[in-house]
Amino acid sequence: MTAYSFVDHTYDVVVVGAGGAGLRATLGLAEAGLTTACISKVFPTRSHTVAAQGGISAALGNMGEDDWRYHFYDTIKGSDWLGDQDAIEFMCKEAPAAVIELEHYGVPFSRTPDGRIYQRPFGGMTTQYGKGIAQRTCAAADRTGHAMLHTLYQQSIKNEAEFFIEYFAIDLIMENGECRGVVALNLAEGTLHRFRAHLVILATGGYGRAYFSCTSAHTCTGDGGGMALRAGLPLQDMEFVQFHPTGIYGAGCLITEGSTSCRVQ
Amino acid sequence: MRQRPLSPHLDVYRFAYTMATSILHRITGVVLSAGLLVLVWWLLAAAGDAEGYAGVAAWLGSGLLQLLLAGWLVAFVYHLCNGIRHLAWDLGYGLEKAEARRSARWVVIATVLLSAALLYAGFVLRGAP
Amino acid sequence: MAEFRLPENSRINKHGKVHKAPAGATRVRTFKVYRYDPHGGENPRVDTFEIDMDNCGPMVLDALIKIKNEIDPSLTFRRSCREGICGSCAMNIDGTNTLACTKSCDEVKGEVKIYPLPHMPVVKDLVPDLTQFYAQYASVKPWLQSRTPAPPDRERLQAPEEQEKIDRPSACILCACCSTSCPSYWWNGDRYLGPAALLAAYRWIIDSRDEATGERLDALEDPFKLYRCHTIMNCTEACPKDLNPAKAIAEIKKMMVERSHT
Amino acid sequence: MSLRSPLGKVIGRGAAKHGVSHWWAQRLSAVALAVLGLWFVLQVTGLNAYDYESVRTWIGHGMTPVLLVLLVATLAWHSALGVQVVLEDYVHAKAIKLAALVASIFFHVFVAVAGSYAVLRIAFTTT
Amino acid sequence: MTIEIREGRGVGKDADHIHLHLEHLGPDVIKQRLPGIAETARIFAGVDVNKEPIPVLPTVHYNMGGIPCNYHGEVVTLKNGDADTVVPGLMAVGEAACVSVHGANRLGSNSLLDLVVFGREAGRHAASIVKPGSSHRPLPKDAGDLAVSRLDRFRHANGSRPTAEIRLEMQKIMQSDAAVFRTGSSLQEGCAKLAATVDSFADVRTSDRGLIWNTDLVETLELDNLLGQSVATIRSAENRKESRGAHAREDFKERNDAEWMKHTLCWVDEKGGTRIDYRAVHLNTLTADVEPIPPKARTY
Repeated sequence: MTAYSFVDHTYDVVVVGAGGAGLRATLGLAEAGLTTACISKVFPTRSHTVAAQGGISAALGNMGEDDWRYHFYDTIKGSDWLGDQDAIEFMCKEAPAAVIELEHYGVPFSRTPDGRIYQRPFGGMTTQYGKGIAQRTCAAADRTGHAMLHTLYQQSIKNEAEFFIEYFAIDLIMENGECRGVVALNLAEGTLHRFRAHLVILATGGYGRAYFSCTSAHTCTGDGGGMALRAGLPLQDMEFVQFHPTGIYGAGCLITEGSTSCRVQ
Repeated sequence: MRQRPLSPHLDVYRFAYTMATSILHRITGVVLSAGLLVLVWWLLAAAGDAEGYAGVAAWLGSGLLQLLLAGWLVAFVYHLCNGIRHLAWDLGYGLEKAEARRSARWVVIATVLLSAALLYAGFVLRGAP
Repeated sequence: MAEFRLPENSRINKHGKVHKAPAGATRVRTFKVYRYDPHGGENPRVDTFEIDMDNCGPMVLDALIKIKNEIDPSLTFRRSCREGICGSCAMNIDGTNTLACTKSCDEVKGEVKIYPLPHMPVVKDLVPDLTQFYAQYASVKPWLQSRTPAPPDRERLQAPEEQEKIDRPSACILCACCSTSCPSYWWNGDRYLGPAALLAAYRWIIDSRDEATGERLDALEDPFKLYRCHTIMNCTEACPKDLNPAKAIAEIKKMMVERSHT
Repeated sequence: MSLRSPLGKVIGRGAAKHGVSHWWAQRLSAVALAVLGLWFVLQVTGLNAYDYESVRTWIGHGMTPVLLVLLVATLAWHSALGVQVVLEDYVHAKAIKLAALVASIFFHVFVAVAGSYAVLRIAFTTT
Repeated sequence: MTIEIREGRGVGKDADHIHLHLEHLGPDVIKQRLPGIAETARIFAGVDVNKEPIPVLPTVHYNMGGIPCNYHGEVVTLKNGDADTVVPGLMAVGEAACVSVHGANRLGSNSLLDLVVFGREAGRHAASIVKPGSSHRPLPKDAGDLAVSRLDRFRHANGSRPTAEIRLEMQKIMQSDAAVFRTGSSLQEGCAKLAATVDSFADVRTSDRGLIWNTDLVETLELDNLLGQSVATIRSAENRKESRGAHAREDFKERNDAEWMKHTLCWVDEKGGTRIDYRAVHLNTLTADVEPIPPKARTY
């Protein structure tokens, strides 16, 4: 083999990916006082979360009756009973606190006249177990993902999380079925880095680019899934891919009304 | 590691109206600062004796200096017009893209008209100082 | 002196490689692309690519991807969302800074000239080093600062009119088109914070939830950090999101005067 | 490549906590000059003759010397502020920059004093 | 739509998309009711909707599948018959993970929630199991060597097929054979075609030999990741003989809870070989705060 040498690092936790999930995890870890490295192949605010326009659901009840149990029901129904109900319960119950925390972090949510977070109806979101229409989706204009991602990045720098930006994670370091770290390539310098950690958190996003037409960013190449497969781990429920019927040929932008440019809902 | 090159800037950037008016504001400002010396020299000459003043006046009346004086006049008018635009900006007015482009044109038009009038008054009607 | 000319190692060799259009191409456009290979010892050059637009998407980014996929896989540029929201593909196209993914080739007359963002250290081809730009952003403490604890179980309240004030300024995508279009930033980028960082500072200064306005103004009151802005307006001209950093900076300067002179 | 942290470099030595006074002074002097400058240009271009006697008569007449002293002083002030910014923008070599800034201040003080002296001398020697 | 395209009634050079006609509506209706569509079509398709049709096709929007996790974000795998066995040292969150809150189909505006809730929980859980600054065992001597050999192989890959060509082939196969409406025959055909594409990846060619910002190399590494997931997707789809959520089989139009209310687990080896097993759906709730929702027939 040609002479490659590693630059070695040791952290309590390494997060791979700096989208909404990766940044939220990084932030929590930094706040908890763990030494944390967040590795990302793009600058954090360029992650695909930035393109999410619709909003974020949480049964806050700011715009009328709501309850996280209704949200729980809707999500299970939407999942066509393939969703794990314990996880769904957890998500829906935690949602209001998680969203309010985002507001406390500074997300510029749209507001109701009395100053609360504005919520709008969204397909599949109901009250009273399917009887009424819920206004459950919190939005920051039509760029909720952008607002969230930028805010999470801002909080991460506030908490002095350590970023390795424009580092491409190549593979997990596995030892007897246990994950010990990750190997990454520093794009700007062309150097190889070996991160040793107690925990590696994969937050690498989807793999929409497996298809010819997708709304995903060019960078949505499922790098975490690829690393997991090579580590001998299975992937779950891969047959379930959500499609939008009308994307523009070659561009992947959606034709949906109310849009002024490329819309993702 | 090898020193990274610097990407091209002045050579490749397209001059917009607003950028051109801004650079011109700076150039006219520096030109006017230099003109300050001539103004003071002229005043000092006038404060001295008639003979000395005649020398300075003759020099100011020479072709090159007349041209420079006309230039200073235009520079002053431009700096004044664009300066008023800047003061409006400082008060928070006219900073939208379209407004700034429009006001750039108005500054140029105003400069041409006002300079022409002053040049006519100062140079054509009465001749040189 | 500020260097108005490019340093020796940065002067461009205009005679780069020429890639001709395939035979039978009907709608040919010429793309002139800045190239720099960090491995060789050579100066940057400009390569010429002729593209058949009949087999190419409408945006400049589509053309770049086509070149990378079909002609020269070593062509290097950043790209991600391809819909103008992530800010990756900021570059200088046809003399102005913009996003390659939302700049239509039809908007450009004649040859399409593509350079990296101006007056930045080039890592490779169209990829500039933005480290300093990001540090400038971080230096304005772009996060909510308040001493009053947030209510434990609900959001901080904010009137819709107050939210409206931060709505546009918070839409910045950190593409760096504005800062790298600014001549003042070219000459004093090491000390002037630049329009993007100042817009971020403004976004928090006017956020009704933030309680650090005074400290924020204090931190900006500096002949270089803030006052290198001479209202050249290139930033506002360049912003691909139609934001107005020049106005934001003017507002900051107004607040400075209001608190000390009027 | 520098090993200094990028953020450290940007924060530098912190904020100088001034700049607003400079900015304010430049605007104040600009407003004054918009009036005084225009007055001066109209006066000069409107003079009937530029010979020794006519010029001295004009300078020494009525409020003219007061306005001229104000003009020269304000011009020097405004110019000093402007030239300072230009030097700061373009001159980066430490020693040259310092020398240029000092020279500019001396030059402008000289201009203000000399110009005012000339006007006052004329005003006090003509009747 | 997919059926139309698959059955050869598509348009374009590769007959791989269809036309959405709006011309019959007339300029007034379009201007009044569909200005956004008109603008999107003009900008991204170069089409004037008053005169021409918009070329459209089904477009991937979200991947419900991913790395199997429990609700703390810990990666789980099937080991000794237990499909909830935690993989030590590894967690996953976001779209990369499959905590399975979206199941067979995701509700709009639940994806951002997924990111935040499980990102937050992952941080919290990690903090509960890792002591700050606790000591590390040394890495195995050969740690990272496999990664480097893979990188080196792609960096010097000198085959006959450029990365972009293989990628496009994979994308077209997935688009035509693993899109919205699926049948056994299309999926089997897709599996076979994709296997050939995966084989041809051994013959990949890269052009950039440098290490600094080598996107040719990075795109090849990314393609490797995509290929594995494409195989997993189409194989899992072929395997699931029912229709559920976003997985719609023409040949098995009904949901079949008796047999298929279970998660697919799919392993893919380096050569594209697959192994499939299952993990039970958690029909229990976490606490007594809410009752589990028993399956109901699908209504639209």
